[in-house]
Formats: sequence, structure tokens, C-alpha cells
Amino acid sequence: MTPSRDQLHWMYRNMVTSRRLEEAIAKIYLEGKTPVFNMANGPIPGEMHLSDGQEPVAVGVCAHLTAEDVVTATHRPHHQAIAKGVDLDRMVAEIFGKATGPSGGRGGHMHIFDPAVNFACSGIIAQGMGPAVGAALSRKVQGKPGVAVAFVGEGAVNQGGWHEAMNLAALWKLPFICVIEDNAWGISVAKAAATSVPRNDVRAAAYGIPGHHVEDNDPYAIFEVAGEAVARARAGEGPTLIEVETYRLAGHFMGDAEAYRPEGEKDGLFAKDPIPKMRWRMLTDGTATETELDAIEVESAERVDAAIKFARESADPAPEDALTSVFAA
Amino acid sequence: MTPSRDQLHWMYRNMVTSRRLEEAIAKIYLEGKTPVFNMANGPIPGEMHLSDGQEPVAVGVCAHLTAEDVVTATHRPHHQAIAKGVDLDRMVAEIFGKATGPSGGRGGHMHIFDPAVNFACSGIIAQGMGPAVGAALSRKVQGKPGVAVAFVGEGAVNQGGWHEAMNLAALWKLPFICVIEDNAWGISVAKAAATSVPRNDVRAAAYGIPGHHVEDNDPYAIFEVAGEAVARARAGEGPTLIEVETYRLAGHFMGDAEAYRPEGEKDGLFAKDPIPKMRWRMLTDGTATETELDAIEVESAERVDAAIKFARESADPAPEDALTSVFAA
Amino acid sequence: MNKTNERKLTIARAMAEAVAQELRVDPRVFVMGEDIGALGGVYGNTRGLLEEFGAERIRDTPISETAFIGAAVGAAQDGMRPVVELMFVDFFGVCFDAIYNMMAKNTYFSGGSFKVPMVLMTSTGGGYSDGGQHSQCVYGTFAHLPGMKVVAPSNAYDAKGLMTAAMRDDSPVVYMYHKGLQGMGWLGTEPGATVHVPEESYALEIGKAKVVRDGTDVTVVSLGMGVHHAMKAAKELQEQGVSAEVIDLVSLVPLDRDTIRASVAKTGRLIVVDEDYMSYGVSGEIIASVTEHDISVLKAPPKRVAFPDVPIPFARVMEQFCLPNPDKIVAAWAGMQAA
Amino acid sequence: MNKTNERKLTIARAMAEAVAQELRVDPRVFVMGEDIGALGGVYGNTRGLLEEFGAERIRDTPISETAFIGAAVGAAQDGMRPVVELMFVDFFGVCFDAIYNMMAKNTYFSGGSFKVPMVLMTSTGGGYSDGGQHSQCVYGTFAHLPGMKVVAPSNAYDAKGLMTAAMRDDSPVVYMYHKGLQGMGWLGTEPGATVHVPEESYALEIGKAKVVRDGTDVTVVSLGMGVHHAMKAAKELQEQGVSAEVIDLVSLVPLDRDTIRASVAKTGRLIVVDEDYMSYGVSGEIIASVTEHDISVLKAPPKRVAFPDVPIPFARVMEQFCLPNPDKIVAAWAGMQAA
Ligand SMILES: Cc1ncc(C[n+]2csc(CCOP(=O)(O)OP(=O)(O)O)c2C)c(N)n1
Ligand SMILES: Cc1ncc(C[n+]2csc(CCOP(=O)(O)OP(=O)(O)O)c2C)c(N)n1
Ligand SMILES: [Mg+2]
Ligand SMILES: [Mg+2]
Repeated sequence: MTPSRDQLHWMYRNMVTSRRLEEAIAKIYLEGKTPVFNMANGPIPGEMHLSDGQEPVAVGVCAHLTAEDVVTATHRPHHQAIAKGVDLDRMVAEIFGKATGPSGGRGGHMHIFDPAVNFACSGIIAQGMGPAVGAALSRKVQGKPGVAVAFVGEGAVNQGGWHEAMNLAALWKLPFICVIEDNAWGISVAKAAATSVPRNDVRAAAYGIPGHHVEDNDPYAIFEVAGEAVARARAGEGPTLIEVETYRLAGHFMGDAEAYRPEGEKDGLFAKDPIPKMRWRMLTDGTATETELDAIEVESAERVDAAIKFARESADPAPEDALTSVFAA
Repeated sequence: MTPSRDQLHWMYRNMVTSRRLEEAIAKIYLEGKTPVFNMANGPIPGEMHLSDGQEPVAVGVCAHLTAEDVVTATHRPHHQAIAKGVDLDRMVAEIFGKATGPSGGRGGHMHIFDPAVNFACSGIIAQGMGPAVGAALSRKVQGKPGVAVAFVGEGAVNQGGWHEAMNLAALWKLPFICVIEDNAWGISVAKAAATSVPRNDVRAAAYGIPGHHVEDNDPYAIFEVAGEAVARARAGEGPTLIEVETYRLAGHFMGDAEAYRPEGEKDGLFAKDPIPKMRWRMLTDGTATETELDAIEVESAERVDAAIKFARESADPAPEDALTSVFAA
Repeated sequence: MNKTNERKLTIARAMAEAVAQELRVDPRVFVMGEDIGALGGVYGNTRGLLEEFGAERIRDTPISETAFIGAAVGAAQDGMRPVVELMFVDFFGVCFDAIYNMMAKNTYFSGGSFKVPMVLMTSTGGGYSDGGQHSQCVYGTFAHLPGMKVVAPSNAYDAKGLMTAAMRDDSPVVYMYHKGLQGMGWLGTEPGATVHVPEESYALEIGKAKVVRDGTDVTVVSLGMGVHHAMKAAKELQEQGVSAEVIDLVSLVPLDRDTIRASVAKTGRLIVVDEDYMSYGVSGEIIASVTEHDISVLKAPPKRVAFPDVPIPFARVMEQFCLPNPDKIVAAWAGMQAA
Repeated sequence: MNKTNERKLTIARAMAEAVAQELRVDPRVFVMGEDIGALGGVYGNTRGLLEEFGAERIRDTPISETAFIGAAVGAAQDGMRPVVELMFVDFFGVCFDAIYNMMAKNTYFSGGSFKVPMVLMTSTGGGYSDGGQHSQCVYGTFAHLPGMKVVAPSNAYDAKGLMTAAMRDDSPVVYMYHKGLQGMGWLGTEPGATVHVPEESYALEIGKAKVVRDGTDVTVVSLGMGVHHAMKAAKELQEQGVSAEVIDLVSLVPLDRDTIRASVAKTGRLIVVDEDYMSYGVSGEIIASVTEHDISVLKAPPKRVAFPDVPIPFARVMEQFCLPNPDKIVAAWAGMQAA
């Protein structure tokens, strides 16, 4: 399964949009945080986990999904949210903690929810596994279409909840896919220092389901294995496990000095930045022209700028609204 | 690796002792609980999980262990406690809730602890995994000898804590063995209704360690694979996963009507009772004489009777001692 | 409440009936948990459901509480109305993240755009020597953390009405039923919990305490099993000429502070009876709720009859020593007089 | 306590120093947790340890809290003295069984024949907009369940002495340090927490509250960050001619009720300041502990300044609206006068 020209352009557009957003956030995040870096300050306070470099996973998978499919993401959710079609204005407003965010500022960047495209995320490692499996169960039991995808980091695979959910999904043959973004690090702990096997796709054997491994952050290869997995899920054949080797081009969170990284590692990663790589490939194989890609880049940047403008101009929530929405209205 | 004559006699003795104990408990448990079955009543109140039929696993593994090795057991711990050498008098006293129990009655049958032989158990599924891995870590870090074995049921393998502990043990190459007693049921839920793979030994692949499967509750085969695993652990080569197909000849707990069992299943199991089977095998291959085995049986029964007498004659704890031993003295 | 004619049901049957009635009319409802299918629940509260509704809607699960409670959250967010069982509340430690950090918070985190209409039913309580990992209440633990309603019936009538209400609620409800009240003989059931239950479906309002006995001298506040202790103590006190008012909290979240305060304003004395651990729990909260409101009404310091701050011992004599009982309530009254 | 000469340390450095000193003299001690090695702990409290003690004793773990806390229990029972870190207390839900049902209970379950000498250190608190799964205190949750000591330092001197004491204790100690007091600039640290710390090793007695400010008109009880709010409020009240006594609980379990009661007996008024959720938690317990003892000393109903019963919102204006602060304490005093 190879992506169509349209799909490729869609993928590229979403990768670029995501990257532009992260770049913009990285800059704005530092506003008010100099000279003293204090997370509490500035227009975007709190922890900030950027997804630079991990865009191929999001787009390669979400290219196969519609709004009706379900995605649960992690503490590092922006690229997936964008690829899943979460409303960008409102999402950025939530990241800024504004009243116009989908959660009215209650959630923040680790708690972006958009029911229109069935997107949710959360800040606890592997926490999205259960809900994704449950959504898949919901569809199966009700005979409704849709697959559910849980994105997790490679570090999450060693969390108990991950195992339980995999077993449940496989046992009940649910339309579920677990996509592992292996960016080689869980904060400062290298994969090899945390995971007893080199590749997590072998863990699929523990559930009797197919496991795939994608090397080198390749959006085309991701598109292909994800396509198979989604087709399998839609056909009622049960879950799939996919691990993708990706790169974390940013620190774990904003402010991370990354002293734990071996020297030169980051340079090597930047040299393999998937966005210029994909651009080059499309130009080379003729699936896009410079003009087209330039346009995509300009439009993406404008889209991000507009979202940031929307967020900046949005009002703060009323402080006392902190006390509302605890229970369903 | 085949068991020596002495080892065989030791194994048979412990199997029979365990069975005699369970038979005795089953009877005493009902005292005071007729005509109305109320768990609160009688000399042994509370839940009671008997191990009838699962003795081969305990003896096949513990034949390779010394007092210095560590065992963590489950809510169904009697056979393992006996095979590990827990003081029988005091253990039975604890089951009766007497002051002479190792916990002075605070623990009960799911919380039997004996530091002299490094034995512990607990009532939460898969809870013993972490402590066994931690004991293995303790030995490795301190350069002290000893392996740690966690016994769990096949139902426990789907619990998140099981997975986390396996990964940790494999990652750190600890002298740890997980022994799964697959008695085909987790209370009323059949293995196939809970576990996405037919055999849990395949899950060893998820941790890059050896996995073994033993069929048909065979104490000789258990002895063999456990011997290998213990040798491996002692040699510093890391953990092993063993799943043993065993039989639960009793209900999940006392009072379980087992209506969920397919018709005839129990009869089939009783026909394969491992104790007469082992007796027959030893007599046939000449590793024991009738006289020897008769003596073992008599002695085992006497040992159990003595322990029960000790427990019955022991005093109840002082009620207000409930308030002591919360913190270390 | 204790109509002696008609239709006495155990709490177990009342719960199953409420669930069955919703299953019949609402296709979004399904039940999930360990041993809730063929076995009908260890405590009988799902008995008969598998037979009527089949294995798609009545799902036995692996021993994977994090996964299946997390899955219930996902299914609820996807428009279903799961009823899930955590077999013993003591097991919450293996899956509390899915409960308190996700089930309870996703409504808030999503600004209300995701709803999590699910019921988490779980058994509580001891008294039958099941040891320290199978006898707890941990009411305070659940009630302390925001985002989940928490109810605990003391009788079958309330059990049914609360279950129906919980299933119809658009927010997550933790439904804590006490093993000793279930009407399962093997748990030594309290007969007072088995009461008349109308056949037709009905819902109680969640968040209302009940004055289950009127009195003028002292207010005894409790929930679940404690209500029965309180009623027995009230009878004994009556023989001593003391008139005790008994309040069944029914719901811990929301907590009906008004009803408690009104009663204490009348009686001037407060005893809280709680089978959960004493400190940092229900008993402290009730006393604080009264005293922060108005201390002038109090004629004596409030008292608590609660489980001491120790793990629950197995041995019967020890466990009974620790548990609340009617005598301790009567003694608390006596202590108040002495003071 | 606030010696301005000499050796001011942050809590982070005080904790690391205490751990290092025990590591040097006690071969049974080791440290385990996520990012506690090369990174030195997200909150700096293990900085420098890997370099001095190596990777065998300073162990980074997988994101497997159930396994490594369970393993710490096993290692402790096997004679070691693990110090483990749960990075944010908010994560307790994935591993609470290992903590509350095993670490806390195995001493009791074994009748004291197994000891579990371990320290579980964990970060608490918000105020820097980290959202509802990274800003909680859940003090009440840990303090409610028996079998573990629970301490929470408000300054570096106590932090060091408590850590040493915790490591030497034969029972499990939960050590809750507040992110806003750590002295990590990126968390907007409270300067009052950075105080003189003697270089030599010393241990504080666990279970003693401290009167950190003498007063006669009102007792303000708090812990951790709340102590600093209370001290600031006391200064403001002083300007109003009101003399506030401030009590730093230091330890939630054991709880030093005597010190609190003695103070309220003197002042006649009680305000509890708690960053944890209001209901069923610390604030209720403190109020109940005072009022059940003696209501006659109270000149006004006690008050609480606590986090309302809602998940912690991300947006700064919302979070700050919910958090305790000095103004709210001053307002609570004013409210008492009005009543
Ligand atoms: C249960 C739990 N433990 C620890 C954390 C703290 N934490 C946040 S992100 C992270 C690393 C996650 O690594 P990985 O899953 O590989 O995702 P990545 O950050 O690399 O995208 C950790 C340990 C958490 N949020 N939840
Ligand atoms: C975490 C947890 N969930 C559920 C239970 C209730 N429970 C006790 S035994 C049991 C079945 C265990 O099955 P298995 O692990 O196969 O052991 P077996 O009883 O067959 O020996 C269950 C579900 C528990 N004790 N702990
Ligand atoms: Mg990672
Ligand atoms: Mg089993």
C-alpha cells in the first residue's frame, strides 16, 4: 500500500503544520520565562512536551483514519492531534489556557479533547490504552464502524496497563491498534536501559497478534503498515502492534538540557529530520512540485499563525469557572 | 536432570503432606458452618483456597531451593509453603488465627510469612512478583547467593504488575523465576476466556528470556525445567518463565459450587490425580517400595495431625493485640 | 421503609434487578468485570444477567482491572453506559489511576465535552475474617478525590434505586456495597438490609442523606453496615431513655451536609460510625462539616466509632475488637455524658 | 530555624545530602526510580548520587512503578534499605497496591517478622500550571491508610533531618516533598524553604509537629507549602494586631494531635491550610481531632483553607483561584470574627 499523491500532500501538510506549531510554541513558551526560567510564567505555563521529529508516525497512521475513528494520545500529543484533525484554533487556545479552548482552559496541553474527531489524550504513561480498547469494544459491541488507535511512547510499553490492554484487545479481537513511537528515550532513560528486548514488536507474540517494526522514521513505511493494520481492524480481524523508530528532536520537555544524550546524537538526528527528507523524496520521485510544497509550507505557517493569534486574543477563563464541569451538565 | 531417589521421596512426602493438610482443613473449615454456611463461623473463618492437585508444581520447583532462596506465593499458598519448608505447626496456627501463628493471627491463610525460609504470600493477584524480583535484586546487588521464585496462577499473567516485574527481572538479569500454575481457571473464568494466547510460556519472548511449558502436571518434568531455571539463575544468566499445566481438584475457594465447570471436567481431573500417579510411577520404576511410600504417607498424616492439634490447642490472640505490629518494633 | 408484606429482596437481588431493568430498556448499558457472567458475581449482584442478556453485554474479564476499567471509560466516552465491577474495593490499588485520574477527571479535563457515564460497583467491608486485603471499606479514599459520585446503600430498597440512578447518571458513580449486607448467607448477612423492593424501576436522587430514625438527644451518622449498628444502638439507648436520631448518609459524594447539620442542631450531639479507617476519612469529615458550620449547637464533643488505624487483622477476636458495633456506639454516648 | 549565616541549602540539595550520607555509611541503602540517575531526579533530589555511588546503587528504572516499588518491598524485606522515588505523587494510581496493600501492611501481616524499611519519596503540589495529573498533593489519601508513616517537610533543615530519619526507620516512610519548595528555579521556588542546613548527618524525630510561630489569637495548622502561606498570613495579621500561632505538622502519620490541641486550647481558634482536596482529607482530620477532644476551648468554628473538591485546572487564573494563599487565610480570620 503506497500513499496516493493526495495522501502524500496531506501527510506533508500535517507534518509541516505540526512542526510550525511546535516551533511557534517553543518560542512563545519562553516569553516571560527569561531571564529566570520559571515554568509558571509566560503565556504558556506548565510542562511542554514537543513532538518535533515524530510527525511521520502521526501522519502515516492518521492518513488511514476518519473523524469517526478514535485516537488516544499521550503527554506529547500535538502532532497526533493535528493529524487527527483536531480544531487547531481551539487546541492552541487550550494550550494557552484560554476560555476558547475545548476544555475552557481546564485541561492544558496534556489534556486536549475533541469529540468531533474522537480525540483524547492524557498525562499518565500508558493511560490511553484502556480507553482506546474500550472505544474499540464499544464499536464492536454496537456494530458501529471505527477503529481505535492508542499512540504511546516506547517507555510506556513497560507499564502494566499497556500489557493488560493489549491482552484484552487481542482476547476480544477488537478493532484496535497500538502504535509505539520509539524515540529511544523516556525522559533521560534510554530504551535499552528500560526495555528488556531491543524491539517491542516482538511483544505482539505475547498476545497472538501481528507485530510490525518500522525503521528510521519513514512516513512511507509507516503509512504502509498502518494501512494494513487499519484494514485488518476494519475487517474484524483484531488488533495490531506497530513500533516505529522515530526521533525526538526536542528535549523531553521545554527546559530539558539533555545532558544525558550521548554526544553527537542530536546532530545525527537533525541530519535525518523527516520533513526535509520527505520533501526531497517527493520532489525526486515527482509526487510533488516545489510550487506545491512551498504553498503547503506557506499555508501551514499561516494556519499556525492564525491559530496562535486566535489563542492570544482569546479571553482568559473566569477564575471561578474552575469550579464547573466537574460533573456532566 | 532427573530427581534422585531421595529427591523423589522428598517430593512425594511434601505432596502427600500438603494434600493431607488440605483434606484436614476442608473438613475443619466446615465445622460450625452447618447447617448454614457462613464463612465467619467455625475454627477457620474467612476465605479458604485449597491447593489439591497443584502439589507437583510446588515440589518440583522447591526441590531445587534451599531455605536461603526466596519464594513468594499467592492466595493459594499451602502446597508451596510446605514445599519451601515453612514451619507446619505455626503455619496451621496462623490459618486458625491463633496467637502461635507466625503473624499471631493477624495474617491468616493468605498472609503466611516465614523469614526462616524466606517465604511470603499475599492475597492480591500478581502482587508477589515485585517482591520476588526485589529479593533477586537484593541478592545480586549485595553479591549474596539465592534465587527468588514467584509462583502465580495463570490468571495473574494478565495483570499489569506481572508484565512490569518480568521486564524488570529480564532487564536487570536477576536470579528470578516466575512459575505459573496453570490450573485452567481464575475463579469461574476459563483461561481461554482471559488469556489471548493458549500458552503463557510464549510470553517469555516479550522479555527475551527462556520460556518453558510443562504438560499434564508432571512432577518429573517440572523438576527438570525448574532445575535448569534455578541453575541458570544461580549462574547469573537471568530469569526464566515456566508455565505448568496443573489441576485444581478443589473449588476456587471452599463453598464454590463450580457450576461453571463443563460437565465431567472434574472427574477427568480426579482420574489424573498426581499423587497416586507418582506413587504408581515410583513403584513401577523401582524408585520406591510400597513400604517406603506407606511410611511416608503415615508420617505425613501424623505430621498434619500434630500441626492441627498444635493449632487447635493454641490460644487465641489477645484482641487488643490487633493494635500492635503496625510498625516495626 | 421496612414494609413487611410483599416483596423482600436482598441487596444482591435488588442490584441485579436494577441492572437488568436498565439493560432491557437501554442498549448502551453493558456489564463487565471478573466472574460477573456464569458465576453471577461473587456477591450475587449480577446473577441471571448472562442468561438473559448474553455474553456480549455481560462480559467476564481477565484479571486486568486497569484495562477493563480504562476500557469502560473509553466505552462511556464513546456513548455507552458501562457498569463495571471491581470485585473487592481492596483491589483498587492496582487500577486506581484509571478510576481517580481518568474516569473521575475526563469530564473536567474535557470541559464537559466528553461524558463518562459509568458505574463502578465494588464490594466493601469485613467481619467474616477475610484478612487485611479483602475486608476494607476505604470509603474515605474514594470520597476524597474529586470527580466521582460515591454512594453506599444500607438496604435493598436504596440499593435498587441508587443503582438505577447511577446507571442513568451522566457522571461516573462509584457504588460501594457492603458484603455483610448483600444477603449472601455465606457472608453472614444482616437481615435488616433485606427489605421490600418495588418491582418497577425507580431511581433515588444521588446526594441525599436519610434520617432513618428520629431522635432528639444525639445524632448518629453512618453509612452501609454502620447504619444497622446505629439502629441497634438506638434501640438500646431508647431503653436507657435516650432518643437517638440516625442518619444514613447514602451518598458520600455529594455529601448532604445540610441534613447532618440540621440534625445536630436539633440534638446537640454527634456520633459518627464508620467501618473505614478512622483518621483522614469519613468520620473526620462529618465532624468537621458540623463544627466548621456552627459549634454553638454542640453540647458535647463529637465522637467517632471507626476502625482503628491498623490493617485489618484476620483472627476473628482481633477483627471484632476493631470493628464498630452497637455496644461501642452506646459506649460513645456514655462517654459523652461523662465528659 | 532561619539562620542567615552559613550554609543555606535548597530542599533538593538537603535531600540529596541526607541520602548521600546514608549511602556512605550503610551499604544496605540504594536508590531506585525514574530519571534519578544521570538526570539527578526531575526535582534535583538525587543529583550527584550516580557519580559518587554508581549505577548499581543508583538505579534508573523503566516506567514500571508497580514493579520497582514492589521490588523495593522485596529488597527491604531481604535486608536492604531502598529509597524509591515516585516522580509525581499523582502517579500513585498505577502502583498504589504495592504501596498501601503491601509496603504498608507486610509488617503487620507478618506479625513483625518481616520489616519493610524503605522510603518512598514523591513530589507533590501545583501552582505552576502543570494540569490535573501533575499538580496534586493527595496527602489525605496516603495518611488515611494504615501502616506507613507520612512526612512532608516545609524547609531544607527539616527535609534533611526527616530524610535521614526515614532512611533509618525500620518502617516504611512516605516522604512527600513539594515541588514549589524544592529550590528548583523552574518551579518558581519559595525562598523561605531554603535555609541553613548543618553539614553533618542528623535525624529528626518522625511524628512531631513544630510550632513555627508563637501566637495567642488563632492557630494556623498546615504542612509543606501551606506553612509558608501561613507565615505570610501571620505577618499580615500581625499588622492588623492579630497574633497567629503557626503549626507545621511535618508529619501526617503519626499525627501530633497533642501539639495542635495545646495550641488551640491557648488561642481558641483554628484555621487549617491544606493544598490537598478539601473533603475527607487533612483539613477535616485536624478539625475533628481538635473538636472531638474539647469543644469548650473554641471561640469560633474552625475554618479550612483547602483546595476545593475539583480536579486541578491548568489555566493559571483558575488554578490560582483554587489554591490556598495568604490572603485566603487572612480572609478566614476575618470570617471568624464576623461569625
Ligand atoms: C505512570 C507514569 N509514570 C511516570 C510518568 C512521568 N513521565 C512523563 S513522560 C515520561 C517518559 C515517557 O517516555 P515515552 O513513553 O517513551 O514517551 P516520550 O516522552 O518519549 O514521548 C515519564 C517517565 C508519567 N507521566 N506517568
Ligand atoms: C488484583 C486482584 N483482582 C482480583 C482478585 C480476586 N481473585 C482472587 S483469586 C482470583 C483468581 C486467580 O486466578 P489464578 O491467578 O489463575 O489463580 P488460581 O486461583 O487459579 O490459583 C481472583 C480473580 C484479586 N485477589 N486480586
Ligand atoms: Mg520515548
Ligand atoms: Mg488459575
